Amino acid sequence: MSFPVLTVNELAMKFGTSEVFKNISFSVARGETLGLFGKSGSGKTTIGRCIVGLEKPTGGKILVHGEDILSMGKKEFRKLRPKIQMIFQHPETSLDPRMKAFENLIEPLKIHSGLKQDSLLKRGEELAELTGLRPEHLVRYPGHLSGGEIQRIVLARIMALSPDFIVADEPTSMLDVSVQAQILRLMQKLQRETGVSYLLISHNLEVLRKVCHRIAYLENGTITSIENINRGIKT
Amino acid sequence: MKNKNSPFFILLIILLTCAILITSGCSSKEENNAKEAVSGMEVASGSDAVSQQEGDSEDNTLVLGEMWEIDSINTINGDGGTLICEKAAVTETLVGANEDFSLKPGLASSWKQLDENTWEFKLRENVTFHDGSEMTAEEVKFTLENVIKANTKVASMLKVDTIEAVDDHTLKIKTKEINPILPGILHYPDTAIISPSSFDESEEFIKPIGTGPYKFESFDEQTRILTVVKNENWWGGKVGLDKMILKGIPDPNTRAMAIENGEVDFTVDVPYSETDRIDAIDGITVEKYKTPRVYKLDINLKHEPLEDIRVRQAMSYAIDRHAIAEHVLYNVGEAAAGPFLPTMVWANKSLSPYTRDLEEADELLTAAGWVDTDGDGIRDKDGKSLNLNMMTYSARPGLPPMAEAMAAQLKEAGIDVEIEVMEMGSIYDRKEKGDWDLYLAAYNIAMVPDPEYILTNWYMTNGTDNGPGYSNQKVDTLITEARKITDLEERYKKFNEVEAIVNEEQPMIIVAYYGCAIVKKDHVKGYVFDPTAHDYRINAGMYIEK
Amino acid sequence: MKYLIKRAGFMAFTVFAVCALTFFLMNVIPGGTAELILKHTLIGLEESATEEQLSQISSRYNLDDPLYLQFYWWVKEAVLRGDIGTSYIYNKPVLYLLTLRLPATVQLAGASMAIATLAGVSLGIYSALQENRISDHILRIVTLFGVSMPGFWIALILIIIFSLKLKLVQVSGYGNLENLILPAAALSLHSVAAVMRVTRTSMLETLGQEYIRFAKAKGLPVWKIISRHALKNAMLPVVTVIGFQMGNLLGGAVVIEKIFAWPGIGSLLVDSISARDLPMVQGCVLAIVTMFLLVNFIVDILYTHLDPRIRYG
Amino acid sequence: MSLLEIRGLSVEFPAGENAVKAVSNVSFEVEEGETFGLIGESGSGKSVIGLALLRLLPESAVISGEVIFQGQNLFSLKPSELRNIRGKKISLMPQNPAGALNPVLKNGLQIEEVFEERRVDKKEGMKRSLKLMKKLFLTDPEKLCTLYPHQLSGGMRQRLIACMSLSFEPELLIADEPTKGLDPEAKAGAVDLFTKIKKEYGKTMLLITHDLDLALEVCDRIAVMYAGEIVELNEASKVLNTPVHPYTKGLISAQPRNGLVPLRGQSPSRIKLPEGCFFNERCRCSGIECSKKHPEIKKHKGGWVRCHFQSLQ
Amino acid sequence: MVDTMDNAFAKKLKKEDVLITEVYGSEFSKRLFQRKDMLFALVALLLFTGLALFAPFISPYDPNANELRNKNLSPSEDHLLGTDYLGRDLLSRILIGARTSLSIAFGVVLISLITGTALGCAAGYYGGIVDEGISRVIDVFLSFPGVIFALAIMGVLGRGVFNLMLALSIVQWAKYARVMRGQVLSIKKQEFVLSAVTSGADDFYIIRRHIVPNAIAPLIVLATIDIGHVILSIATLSFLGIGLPADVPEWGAMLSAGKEFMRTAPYQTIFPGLAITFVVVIFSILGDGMRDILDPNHEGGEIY
Repeated sequence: MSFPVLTVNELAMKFGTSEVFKNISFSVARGETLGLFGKSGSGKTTIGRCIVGLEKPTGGKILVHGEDILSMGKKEFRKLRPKIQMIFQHPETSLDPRMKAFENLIEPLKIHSGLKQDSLLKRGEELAELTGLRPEHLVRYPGHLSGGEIQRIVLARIMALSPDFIVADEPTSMLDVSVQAQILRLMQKLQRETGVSYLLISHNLEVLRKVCHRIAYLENGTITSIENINRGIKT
Repeated sequence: MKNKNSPFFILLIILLTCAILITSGCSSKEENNAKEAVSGMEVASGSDAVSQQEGDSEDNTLVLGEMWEIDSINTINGDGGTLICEKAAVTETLVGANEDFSLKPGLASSWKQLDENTWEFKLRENVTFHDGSEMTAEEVKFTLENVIKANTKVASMLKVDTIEAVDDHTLKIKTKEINPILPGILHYPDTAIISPSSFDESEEFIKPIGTGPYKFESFDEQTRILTVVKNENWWGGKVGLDKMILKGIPDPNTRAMAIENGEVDFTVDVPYSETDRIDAIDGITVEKYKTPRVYKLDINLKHEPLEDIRVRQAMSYAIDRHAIAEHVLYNVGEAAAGPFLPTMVWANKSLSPYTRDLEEADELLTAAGWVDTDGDGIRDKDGKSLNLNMMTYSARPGLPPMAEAMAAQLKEAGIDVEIEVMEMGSIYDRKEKGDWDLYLAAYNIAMVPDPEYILTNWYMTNGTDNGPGYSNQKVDTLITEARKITDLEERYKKFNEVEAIVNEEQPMIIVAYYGCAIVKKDHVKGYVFDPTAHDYRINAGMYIEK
Repeated sequence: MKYLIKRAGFMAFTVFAVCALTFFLMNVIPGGTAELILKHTLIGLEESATEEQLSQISSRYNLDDPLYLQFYWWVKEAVLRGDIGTSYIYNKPVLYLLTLRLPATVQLAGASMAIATLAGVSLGIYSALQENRISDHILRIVTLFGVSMPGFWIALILIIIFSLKLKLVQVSGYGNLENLILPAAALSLHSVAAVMRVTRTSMLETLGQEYIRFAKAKGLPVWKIISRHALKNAMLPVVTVIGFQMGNLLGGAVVIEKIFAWPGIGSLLVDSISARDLPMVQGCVLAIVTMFLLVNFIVDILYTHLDPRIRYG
Repeated sequence: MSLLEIRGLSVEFPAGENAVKAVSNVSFEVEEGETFGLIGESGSGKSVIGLALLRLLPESAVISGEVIFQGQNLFSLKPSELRNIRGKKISLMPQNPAGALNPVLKNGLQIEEVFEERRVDKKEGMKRSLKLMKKLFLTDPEKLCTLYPHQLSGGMRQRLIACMSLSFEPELLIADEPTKGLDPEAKAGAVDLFTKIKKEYGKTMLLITHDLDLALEVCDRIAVMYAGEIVELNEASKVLNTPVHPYTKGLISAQPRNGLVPLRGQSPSRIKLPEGCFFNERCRCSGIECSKKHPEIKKHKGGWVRCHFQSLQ
Repeated sequence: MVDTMDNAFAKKLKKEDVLITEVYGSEFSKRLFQRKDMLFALVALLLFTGLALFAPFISPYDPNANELRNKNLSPSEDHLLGTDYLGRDLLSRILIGARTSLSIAFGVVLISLITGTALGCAAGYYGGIVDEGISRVIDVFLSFPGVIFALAIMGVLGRGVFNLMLALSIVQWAKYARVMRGQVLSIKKQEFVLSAVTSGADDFYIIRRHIVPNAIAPLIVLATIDIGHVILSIATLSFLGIGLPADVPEWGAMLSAGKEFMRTAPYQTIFPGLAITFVVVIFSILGDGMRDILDPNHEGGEIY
């Protein structure tokens, strides 16, 4: 196995006196999908948020390419941010409702690349194509898009940053079965094409078994076992 | 549990809260009454006052709509002196005044000046206080000494050194310096005589016990209703009313509506514009009088264009005093000439008000170099427009509209005036800084029935009310000379001369005499207007005849 | 309990801050305090004061001391002895004057609040149930114009109609219920409309909820659905609005008290401000803010009663 | 005769100048004692049917067609008659248990009120309910009654609602998306719950769900809905194991355990429905006919299918 | 940016899907035209603003020129709305007064909107001590009845248009700040903000691009309705004698000055009173309409 993209070491989180989780350790290799299974309220989402830096754990280490993001300075971390991205559970709030889909899509490009308008448009279209979006979707406001369409835009938007690692927090639990399949397949396709790694958080074991290389089981605030699904790691 | 889940439970709670609030209001009222009772005050409880109010169908009770809030009944510190003496007729002063402001005996039957600094007052005999005790020189001395202690204004005017009770009915007053107007000051309501029993043991003022035609009965501090009843044993003879209830109604509109609605029998100063309409109502009469107060416009002489006497005269010609008196004051007041009412004995009767003359104003302004060169309707000189500001305040309702009217009239003469209606504090501040041009105010001109006080304060260099900063050697000399003259004729002559000079020089423009509109029900009989009173005076002869 | 303590502490802080604000605000007002005290007490509004009189007043009320010291003393006296000063103008303890005036304002505001609540809530419910029918439209248009008219204008019109034309009530006065009717009606008008609108909206919103549908599916009759299921839920935002209306009522009371010569705190405050009677202003502000905070505190407690989902510590 | 017969039911919601066609021309029958499943993805119009039956849709909805329940057309009943049916003969188990319980009323009261209108003694009724609650895996039901809905877990709330809906042993129970908004554990519990309900009561049930597992587990017959109309109707095992309609096939193979094969595209706009088959654009085996002519529903192998090519399947 | 983007896609859209843009494109204006009351209010507002703007040209008389002999006249051919207590033409004064009233109201609302938004945003976004500090200030300002506060501030500042604006703004801003804070608190937790954070956007970018645009709608509604409230507050302050200088034609001051003549010359209060009422009504309707348009989830009108 190649050098892990992400390593989580003895991560712990406390709110006041109650422990949400502790002793969370795992690592994800390039091009790998690690499933994180747990019941609702088991702290899976919080782990995901800690990894992308939206919350600060109370203990442990998170290493991205071997660097501890928790001990980084604000500026340094901001540089690293594009590399670790997150897909959220609720599509209805995942895009800025006051910006058209396309603006949402190219926002990260605007922040990070000094691209001119023309090239922005071009790159945006490329990304839209990559995620199977049609122009009619791009000129609408998120309020007029379906959950599946929004998750596609979210994926396109994330891919704009060419991330190494994506935390997907129940990305399909709010979607219909047929759409769920679409999105999961799209994620797999993107993984094949770019070699991105996923941490797929879900309470649906069937889904995890279908798409993950390994599954970590979260119980009572700690990882009890990591199961290898016999799929081999594609690079 | 059932109950709590009921939706009407919410309404119940809300109502309950409101009810608690209301009852708490009531209960605290009771508490107050209890408190008042403890402190020994004879104050009617709220409900008593109400029943009195309802019971005013008693034939000979007058309900009076007073123009100020009734806050205090303390006569010696100046808070309630005017009210208790003039409007409630509970107390009386040593000296009285006639309609022409000459003095007449009051509680003192006569007085004379023994030497430059000594006065002797003979007191009226057989005058008793409402508590039954007789008024002697001791009580008078007690009153005056207390007033001097508590009331700096009166003290500074009286300039008293010592007071001595020579015998029961003779009082000797020594002043620190010569003070020819001393008897006049003793006409001032704040010097009204009260019995020492008005105070409690700890020398706190509790209630006014005077000698007047009406006795203090109660004052409800909460509803602020003052009730006085007939003094059967008044030295002056028969008293017309059995009872008088005084309610403070500070808003002129409300006063008008109250008398129209029959809630009060007598009130003053309804909005001037309403006087004619109310007079036309059956059963209500409006009488308009002049009172010793003038509307005057101070001019800041330190301000360059206003230094010029011609500009000031032009302004005076531009102002249409008669139109203002008729249309702004609705004839509650009159166009003014000098600072004194023509009816006053000492007034310079040869003066007459400036009449509007825009040509004269134009000539004077042109002569002074102010011409409208740029055609914007405002005169200018050396590239500067004739822009002035005019400060005034709204405590007296006639002032703001008068200012607006004058501004428009001055504009016709090519003078631009911006009006600023301000708080007293701000006006004071601006005057301190000298950052003003014109100041319209209403001034009392007979605080003391003598011209010296006003002329000194207004026109002498550094006089306390010399707002314009006027300084004229001749005026100063005349006033200083007149002060020492005890012969009234001679005194007044000097003062007339001063009036003539300032009328010519117009350091302040006297616009109009203040008026007073007495509004009363026709069944109120026997009312006599007293021009020497501050607002109005209730006389003992008033009665009700339905 | 913990919540209550926190809440009380916060209220104390707010009261303190408001007092401090008032104190320093009043002291930056141009014009000498001493001069104005003199004008309002001894020498008369239009006369000038002498230097001697000014310095006498200044030393009597410690006006020459630095502001922070003056404030410190005020706070110290207030906290230690419950003495919030003596009015310059009335020459009496502020607390005493407040106890004289407070009941009037409490009565006025309380009555107005009662009217606003009763009328507002019932009209709001009626309007919601008649949604988009003629009576609903009329009610909403009437209240819209009602809120859009300046309060004092309404008050004057009410006086003209009810006192002068119909001769139903007295123009001014204080003491009995009859006198309370017009001022309370005039004062509450804006609040009635506000409460009505919130009730209507909230009622409509509640009626669209799933549990109302379920109640219908249970076969409950309409009146029960409304009285049991809708009303209590719809009341939640209304209760908050009623609390806030207290602020409007207290503010509006200033004007209404002036017009009706109602001896309350509002008119006292206005007079005290222009007379620069600082201790009196402080006292009035203290009373008004405390009243406002207390009412909102009660509203909060009420809210927790109404909504079992909220439980404070 | 069947217990419930729906003939040509259409529901439209006006939206500006257009109308959203939520349900178009749906007909099916529910036999006495059977559990009938309506399945479909979100927005397929299945829940609207459930609400339309009991006339619980908002007033703006335009409904046509007939619903015959025990020989009565529910759409022509007077409100009072309808109330007698609601809750008593037909009861609705609403989706979203969190929203269906009034948050400010205690659970006990909400159960109690079911009896209020039925002239059943409350104590008697409560006893029955308590028994029922115990049967439906609720421990300590007495205590539950004194709590507020927010103090219960999702699964408990759902059981509580089930309990309310069943208290009267209605002829027909409509369960609207019973698993929506539940956490995974509670979802698993729902299968047990419904199996139990079915077993214990054996009454007729109309189960509206998007959960294929639940439908397979509980239902006798299933109708699959797509874009507001029924595309396939047959015995449950047949529909889910040997589907005929391409949409049903796609739906099943999109399940993770069946290979996670995505259906391409998405449901058509409901304002402007396509001329031909609604599923045409997404269909893997559409022909020329499919884009031109809207297919009628036809009998096929003991069930019904709405496809031009059903004979080819 | 958005326009070029739309244009770029418009070309492709023609082939693909014209219908959709037609349906979703002109949402705002469509909703606007669906509401007749809103249209009426807009037209009335335009009318009022137009009158205010062109007041100096269309008013028949100099609003400050008085002719004492013609005081307190009822409406006539010469003076369409009559004259006031100094014989000034009421129509001219109401027209010029519209400028004063409207511009003060706009000014106040703008100042408090900007201040409130900025402070509310800072409090909600940064939380912690910043929030604690700002929130306490907001609470203090809100626990003070507005009119009384304005009264005190006007006492400090003295009369004048600018001072009045300042005083009312000081009273108003806290309301906006509180609403803004609440909005920001809920928005900053939403996923699209979080994803902007994970994209590496800085605070200023997030506030500017995401927080403010999404939080501002209720504030705009509040501001619209508030314009009417401010006009009412001005009238109240004028009534208490501390509004504007007496000769500045302003509706509240006119109404207040005319109250003395309510019975002898009622038109002096009727016309300014109606002017105030109408403008307040207009802004209430507008605000309510805005609420519906900006927030389609909010069902039904609240006002009128």
